Amino acid sequence: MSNDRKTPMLDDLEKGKWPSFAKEIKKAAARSDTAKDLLGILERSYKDRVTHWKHGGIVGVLGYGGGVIGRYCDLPEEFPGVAHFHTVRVNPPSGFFYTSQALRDLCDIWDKYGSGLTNTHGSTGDLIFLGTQTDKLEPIFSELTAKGWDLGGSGSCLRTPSSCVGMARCEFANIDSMNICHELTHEFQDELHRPAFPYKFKIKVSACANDCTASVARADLSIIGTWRDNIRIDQAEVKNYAKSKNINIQEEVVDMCPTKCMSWDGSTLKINDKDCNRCMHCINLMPKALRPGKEKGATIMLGGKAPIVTGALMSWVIVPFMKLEKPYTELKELIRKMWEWWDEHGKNRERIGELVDRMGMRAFLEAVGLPPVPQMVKAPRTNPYVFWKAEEVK
Amino acid sequence: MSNDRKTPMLDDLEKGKWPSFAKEIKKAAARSDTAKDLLGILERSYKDRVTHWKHGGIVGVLGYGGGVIGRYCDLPEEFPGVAHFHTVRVNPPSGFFYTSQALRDLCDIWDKYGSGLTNTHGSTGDLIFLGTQTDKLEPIFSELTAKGWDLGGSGSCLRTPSSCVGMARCEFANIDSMNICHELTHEFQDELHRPAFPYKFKIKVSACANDCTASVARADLSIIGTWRDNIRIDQAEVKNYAKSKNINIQEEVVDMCPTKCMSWDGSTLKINDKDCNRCMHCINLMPKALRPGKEKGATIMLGGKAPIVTGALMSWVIVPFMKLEKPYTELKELIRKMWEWWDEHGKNRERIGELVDRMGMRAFLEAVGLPPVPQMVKAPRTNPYVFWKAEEVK
Amino acid sequence: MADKPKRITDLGSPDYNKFLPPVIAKNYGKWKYHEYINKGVMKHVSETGDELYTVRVATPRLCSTDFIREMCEIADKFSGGHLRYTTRHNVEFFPTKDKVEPLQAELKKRGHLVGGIGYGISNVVHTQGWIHCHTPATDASGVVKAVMDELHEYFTTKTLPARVRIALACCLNMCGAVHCSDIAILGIHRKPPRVLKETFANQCETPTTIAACPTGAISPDPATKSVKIKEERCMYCGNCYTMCPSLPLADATGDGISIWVGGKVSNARGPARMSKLAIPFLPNNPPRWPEVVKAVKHLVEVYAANARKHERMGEWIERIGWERFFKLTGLPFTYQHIDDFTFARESFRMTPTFKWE
Amino acid sequence: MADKPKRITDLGSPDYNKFLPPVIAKNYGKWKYHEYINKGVMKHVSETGDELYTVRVATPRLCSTDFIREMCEIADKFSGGHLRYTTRHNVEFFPTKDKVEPLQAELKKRGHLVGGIGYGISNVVHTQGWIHCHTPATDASGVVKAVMDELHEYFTTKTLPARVRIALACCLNMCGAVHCSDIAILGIHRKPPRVLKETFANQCETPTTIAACPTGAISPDPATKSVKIKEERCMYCGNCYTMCPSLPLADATGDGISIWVGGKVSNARGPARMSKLAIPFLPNNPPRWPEVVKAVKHLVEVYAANARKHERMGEWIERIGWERFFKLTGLPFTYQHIDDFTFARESFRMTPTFKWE
Ligand code: SRM
Ligand code: SRM
Ligand code: SRM
Ligand code: SRM
Ligand code: SF4
Ligand code: SF4
Ligand code: SF4
Ligand code: SF4
Ligand code: SF4
Ligand code: SF4
Ligand code: SF4
Ligand code: SF4
Repeated sequence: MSNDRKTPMLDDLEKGKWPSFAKEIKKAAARSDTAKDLLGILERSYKDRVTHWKHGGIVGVLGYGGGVIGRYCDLPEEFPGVAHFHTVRVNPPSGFFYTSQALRDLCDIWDKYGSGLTNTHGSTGDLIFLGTQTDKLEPIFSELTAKGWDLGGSGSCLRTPSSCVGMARCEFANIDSMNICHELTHEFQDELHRPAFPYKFKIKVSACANDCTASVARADLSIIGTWRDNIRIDQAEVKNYAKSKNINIQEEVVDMCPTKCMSWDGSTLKINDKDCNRCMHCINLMPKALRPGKEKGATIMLGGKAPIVTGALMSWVIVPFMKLEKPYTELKELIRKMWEWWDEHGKNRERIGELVDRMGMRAFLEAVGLPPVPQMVKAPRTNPYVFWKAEEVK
Repeated sequence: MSNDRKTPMLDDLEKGKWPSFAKEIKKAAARSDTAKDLLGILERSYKDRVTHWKHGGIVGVLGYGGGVIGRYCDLPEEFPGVAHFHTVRVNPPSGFFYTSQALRDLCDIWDKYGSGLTNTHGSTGDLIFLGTQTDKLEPIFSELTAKGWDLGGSGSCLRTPSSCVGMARCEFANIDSMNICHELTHEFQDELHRPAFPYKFKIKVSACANDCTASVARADLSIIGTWRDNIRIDQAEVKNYAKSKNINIQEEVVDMCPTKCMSWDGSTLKINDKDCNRCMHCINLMPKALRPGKEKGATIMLGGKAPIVTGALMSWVIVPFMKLEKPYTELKELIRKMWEWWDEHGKNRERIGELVDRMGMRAFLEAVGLPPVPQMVKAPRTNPYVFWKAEEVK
Repeated sequence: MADKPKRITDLGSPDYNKFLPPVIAKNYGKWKYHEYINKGVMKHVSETGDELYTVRVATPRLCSTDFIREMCEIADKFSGGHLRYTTRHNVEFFPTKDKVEPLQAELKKRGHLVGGIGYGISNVVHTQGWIHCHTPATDASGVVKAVMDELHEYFTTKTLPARVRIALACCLNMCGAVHCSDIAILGIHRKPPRVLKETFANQCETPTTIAACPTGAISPDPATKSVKIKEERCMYCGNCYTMCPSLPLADATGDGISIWVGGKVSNARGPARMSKLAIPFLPNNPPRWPEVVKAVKHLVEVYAANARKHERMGEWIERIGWERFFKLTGLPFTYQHIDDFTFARESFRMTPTFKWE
Repeated sequence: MADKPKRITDLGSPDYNKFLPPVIAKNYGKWKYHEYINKGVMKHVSETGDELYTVRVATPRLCSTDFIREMCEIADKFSGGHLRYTTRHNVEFFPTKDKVEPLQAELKKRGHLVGGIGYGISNVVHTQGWIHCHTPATDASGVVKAVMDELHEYFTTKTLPARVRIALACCLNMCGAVHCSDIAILGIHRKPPRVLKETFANQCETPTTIAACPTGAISPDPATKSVKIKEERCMYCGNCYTMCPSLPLADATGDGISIWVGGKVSNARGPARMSKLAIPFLPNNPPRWPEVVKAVKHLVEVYAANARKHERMGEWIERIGWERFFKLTGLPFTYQHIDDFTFARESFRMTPTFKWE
């Protein structure tokens, strides 16, 4: 308990079963004035019920346009420790796998130069060092790189891509999401560290339609693993599930299949794969008996984002099926082409999804050389305002 | 065959099983130069593949602002008979019931003053006298009124309301659609004959959700019959249907119920009316066994229209249930209130549905004194741009 | 002047009760159930036990007074002088039971089509076309005649999985529920309006003309006291021409017909819904529009071969998926099928779950 | 300067292979199926027959280096020094079978919560709030702590019909999938920005500020070299403040929390979908936000009592109808629930088919 700060409300939040962020700040406050003043200014916000942080200025490390979020408090005299309270974004390993050694390296650096507080991890997927001062940024950067770490993205750049655990542990994985994430991060380091886009661009890779990175909602480019052929059925294992008490195959699997393409006669499970849309439900419920097909690839989707300015978007199908094999050349080429078109036409702070919405799907598809296919729409247009190119109208 | 007109293409359209409009024009052409020149100018359009009609000027009868559509052809010298080719809209009886005497009266008037061609009926629901000249309008009007007929609406007015056959012949009818249509037509004759609205306003009355006047797509105000209580089941008749070969109750009725609120064990049909949304399907298939409930009324919906300018609309629920008993005072008051609001805020040629879309449902509901209810939405908003009135924010 | 008869106005619609057949007047609101006798005849039975027979006949909607007088003649002979029109322009007679057969025979003898009841194709709701309107991109009556000459058996004898409502509108004003039909035939322009500078000033007002454009393609052109049109923003809707005669856009080769499918107005089994684009363009080829007839017939046949009983076209397509609709019909999926107006994104597929075909 | 070590940049993410536990490195891409041992432990079995145990632990996401070092200590003792973080900020250890029990016991002894697997409530994805951001309308960590102190049993022991993903965002920027969550806690402002005329000129550019507004509520005010705001068009989204520090809108009484329900990201049983408004406003009442906690708990309990197995919240509500959701939860349906932004009409009910409640 920092002696000189009365924080009754934050103290109350140390109680209760759920792990306490208040306790975490106090642990750090024992060794960092920055953390101590964070405690103080946060208590003040709890009292005032408004934030005491001001707009972040432009801070960063040499040669990078991003990776650091500048932050200044509006009561620097009263809380000098958080006059500066910048955050440093560290690009994590794909799938967020660490060794204790690696984490200790990072902690050592951060205890040395910062508040000792982190976000593990940020919503985009960076490991965030929460709270340091401008002059510490260069030393932090050099010690990080010396240990093989680098900064993530911020500003109008490719942000830190993230992936689901995929083939490292999940039997549902149709693509090597961790490797794809790693490859793309390394292929586009320049676009990540030197912001040059109209606005931010986020990539998330989920190896099946369960979408464990929430990519359809939180990424401009959503890469979702899928398969072209049939679901692999182990009828013996299906029978085991039937015998086990804890699943009613008819009601919980067959009846909940969204395309009604399954049938079960008590001994054999049939799937009419032509009608299956690979929603993952039956496979989720009977992983021993059902597995995705073997002809694997990814559905590529574009445009997911938060509401500002024209309303939230969920990514749209632009490529129903793309084979993804190292080094993913076709995917990288597609990404470059879409960036080129977005650079050329995007207004300042206009996400790529908003640009497609403004200029129309046709303009995008023609620019990146993708054909219009029914999988791109829930249904064809109901609106009769149809454009024709002059040369199409003989 | 009018001798001086070569109409090979229209002649071809006299062949074939379907009743031929070309034959009809020729029948009229035998007695009317107007009809003869219509034949000629239509053949010209078939050759040129463009229309030969120009914008309609303002034509009408004394004291009415509508009821007549002015029409002039663009080749008056070549086809003098259709230099003027106005149409007169006659307001039909509710449900389009006629006696041969009544129709003969109308034919006599029309043979005397017009082309002898009619549309029985126009899409809004008028009986249309197709093709006369300006100087004939007054005589037509006086002979019509002498026989008890009146003009329908055109321009920015209440257009001719129309209704389904309803209680006259249909066992599904929950409201007296024909009487409601008749009452509203007579209540609002001034609004019908003297256009004073921002734009046109159409009313269609269907006595159940089968919507046999297509009101949800073609009327600003859609009045749809419904019921509050339970579907009446005659289990004996249900059994008869089961015994008859031509219906599979499980597959065609129970399995196709959109809310899955029916069950059938081979002898008794159960409906969980709490979950029924009165879609009419089961009643449609077993009219002897199932009948709408007894506590009848109407769902009032607003906004249906064609695409110009901001895209087609289908009417929205604004009153889930309104009891409709003669003389329908509550309905008339609601209509007056919405017109008042529309008059005050509507731009020129802005339909009421487009105004609600522009100003927001709240502005409309508050103006006409209707409460917000969940039945008005498919789902609450996903968009976070929520307005608050200053007084709501203490 | 005093002796001139006082001018009667505001009569409104005549009282329908005067026109009701006695059996209807007696059983108004008491009907209990109906049965289809065949595709052109149905029986309604009242709570009182009374029966009402209805025989339905197709009309071309554009009818001469001769046609109407013939209907009156038949009504006098078989229907007590009573008849009505349906909301899809068919005539209905109300013969007593004994007169049902003779009435059908008489109608057939005179070349009329008895039908339109139950699961088939009833009359095609349509509009004025080249017969009476100034903004059409195609004819109405001619296309309907050509299509129904091909499909009339679905009116008279052949049944389909469910009702197939076909409607036609000759321009985007869509006079009639074209935007909510199983199959919609829609006239379209494909060339921007030509600006007739010389007549613009006295025929049109610049502000209302500019305001008419849904995509803001029109801007003032003070030099010529008229307007100019940004062609890449014009989608030929014709609304500026509706407001301003000096912006004609009808064009013999540009104009034609688009086909839309899957709409419906009824709420049985699921809510009313709008028609969706199936075929962006077919040429105007009077007098028989062979391409249009072939396309509509093909759509009806693919539907008939694949839909389940009671499944309207839109319900069938939603079950099998639009991917499969384009596969089964062999129709190409083009840029035009993808919406690009205000709500385009609401129609985009925001899920990786779809069928390969 | 020559001896300064060459500056290393553009390293990107370290190679994940260095961090994989041996059993994972060996069975990478060969996993066959998984089984849940309990709500905090699961087993994956590979085609080779190898087994991988995973024990998951909750973290407050805002963690001191002390906390991380503790995790490292536990990893060394029970997980071969290996651990990973999940996409919802939980830690996962990979004990050998024999160490599964002792690891759980150790974690519990240290006061950590083992759970978050299967059908329950995992960690709450959340954002910076008053801890680090300049545009929040509420705190993030505090609300999450208060809510999960109430609902932690659904993380550790209690199961629900399906996964309930709860997320929080402290403003409409929605840093995290708040717009697609079973239950979303969203900070909202309710008062328009105040225009600080004196600092506007040097802090902000008028054109970008004006362009920031989704409803065009901002117009130039040359007189004061700043801008003016049409209050009736402002819906307090805060985007102008993001662009211009002289337009603050945070307000102690105006700000608060809205609750949204029924969104999901997965496509199982049906497509991903967005969260819909359930409760327009609850007050900011630190430190424990009792009204918010009560509301979220109530929603979870009504869902638990009514949904079928595997039905996510959105799927349950769509089955019973939003009418019944408001009835069952007792939540009032207000003007705020009805959309009034660009696509409002797409959310209106265009069918007379609905439930009375
Ligand atoms: C740190 C983080 C929240 C967290 O606590 O985890 C964050 C924090 C901020 N976000 Fe974010 N966003 C974070 C993930 C997201 C996500 C989710 C994701 O990336 O998976 C989204 C939704 C997806 C998207 O990008 O649309 C998100 C949508 C936004 C937006 C809205 C963008 C839009 O087009 O609507 C803004 C506003 C802006 O960019 O001006 C924003 C802006 C910001 C700013 C920079 C504040 C601002 O207005 O300048 C925040 C800095 C807070 C601070 O002081 O630390 N942040 N932001 C997340 C990044 C950490 C990381 O690098 O790992
Ligand atoms: C005669 C009729 C078509 C027919 O052959 O049956 C018709 C004919 C015309 N309609 Fe219509 N409409 C007719 C029913 C409809 C319907 C359907 C309905 O009423 O059930 C609609 C769709 C519903 C709606 O109103 O939105 C309809 C939507 C339009 C529109 C589009 C309005 C909009 O807001 O999008 C226009 C354009 C306009 O008003 O400027 C229009 C305009 C016209 C004009 C006046 C042409 C014009 O641009 O000025 C047409 C006159 C053609 C002529 O020379 O006779 N007509 N019009 C129908 C009226 C006959 C009657 O009184 O019974
Ligand atoms: C006579 C008419 C009403 C009128 O006032 O004129 C009428 C009369 C009947 N309709 Fe209708 N409908 C009539 C236009 C409509 C329309 C409007 C339209 O087409 O523009 C619709 C909406 C169409 C749509 O959904 O797009 C319509 C959708 C229905 C339905 C719902 C069908 C479905 O499954 O979706 C039924 C129920 C049924 O088919 O069993 C229905 C059932 C009936 C019944 C059986 C009701 C009854 O018990 O009397 C009537 C006779 C059978 C029949 O097959 O026509 N009627 N019916 C109209 C005849 C039009 C025609 O000549 O073909
Ligand atoms: C570890 C993690 C991936 C990662 O790379 O970190 C993960 C791992 C698994 N998920 Fe997930 N999911 C993870 C985030 C997600 C997310 C993303 C999110 O929540 O932001 C989603 C989308 C949530 C949504 O729909 O809003 C997600 C939706 C699913 C689903 C679909 C559930 C459904 O019925 O809709 C399954 C299938 C299942 O439940 O059987 C699933 C199944 C699984 C399985 C069983 C896959 C497997 O066989 O290994 C994994 C462990 C079980 C479990 O209960 O967590 N996982 N999963 C993430 C753990 C988060 C946490 O700590 O709780
Ligand atoms: S997205 Fe699919 S493959 Fe990836 S972790 Fe989740 S369930 Fe496994
Ligand atoms: S993956 Fe989904 S759609 Fe395919 S069979 Fe399984 S439950 Fe049905
Ligand atoms: S709308 Fe309903 S009540 Fe009216 S005629 Fe059609 S089926 Fe009968
Ligand atoms: S009316 Fe429709 S929703 Fe109600 S029970 Fe019959 S089929 Fe089901
Ligand atoms: S659809 Fe267009 S062209 Fe046809 S009658 Fe209506 S307004 Fe005229
Ligand atoms: S035709 Fe339609 S889109 Fe083209 S300029 Fe005229 S109003 Fe605008
Ligand atoms: S949601 Fe808003 S307030 Fe919260 S961290 Fe993101 S930008 Fe800042
Ligand atoms: S808070 Fe949002 S709506 Fe209000 S003025 Fe600023 S940008 Fe516009």
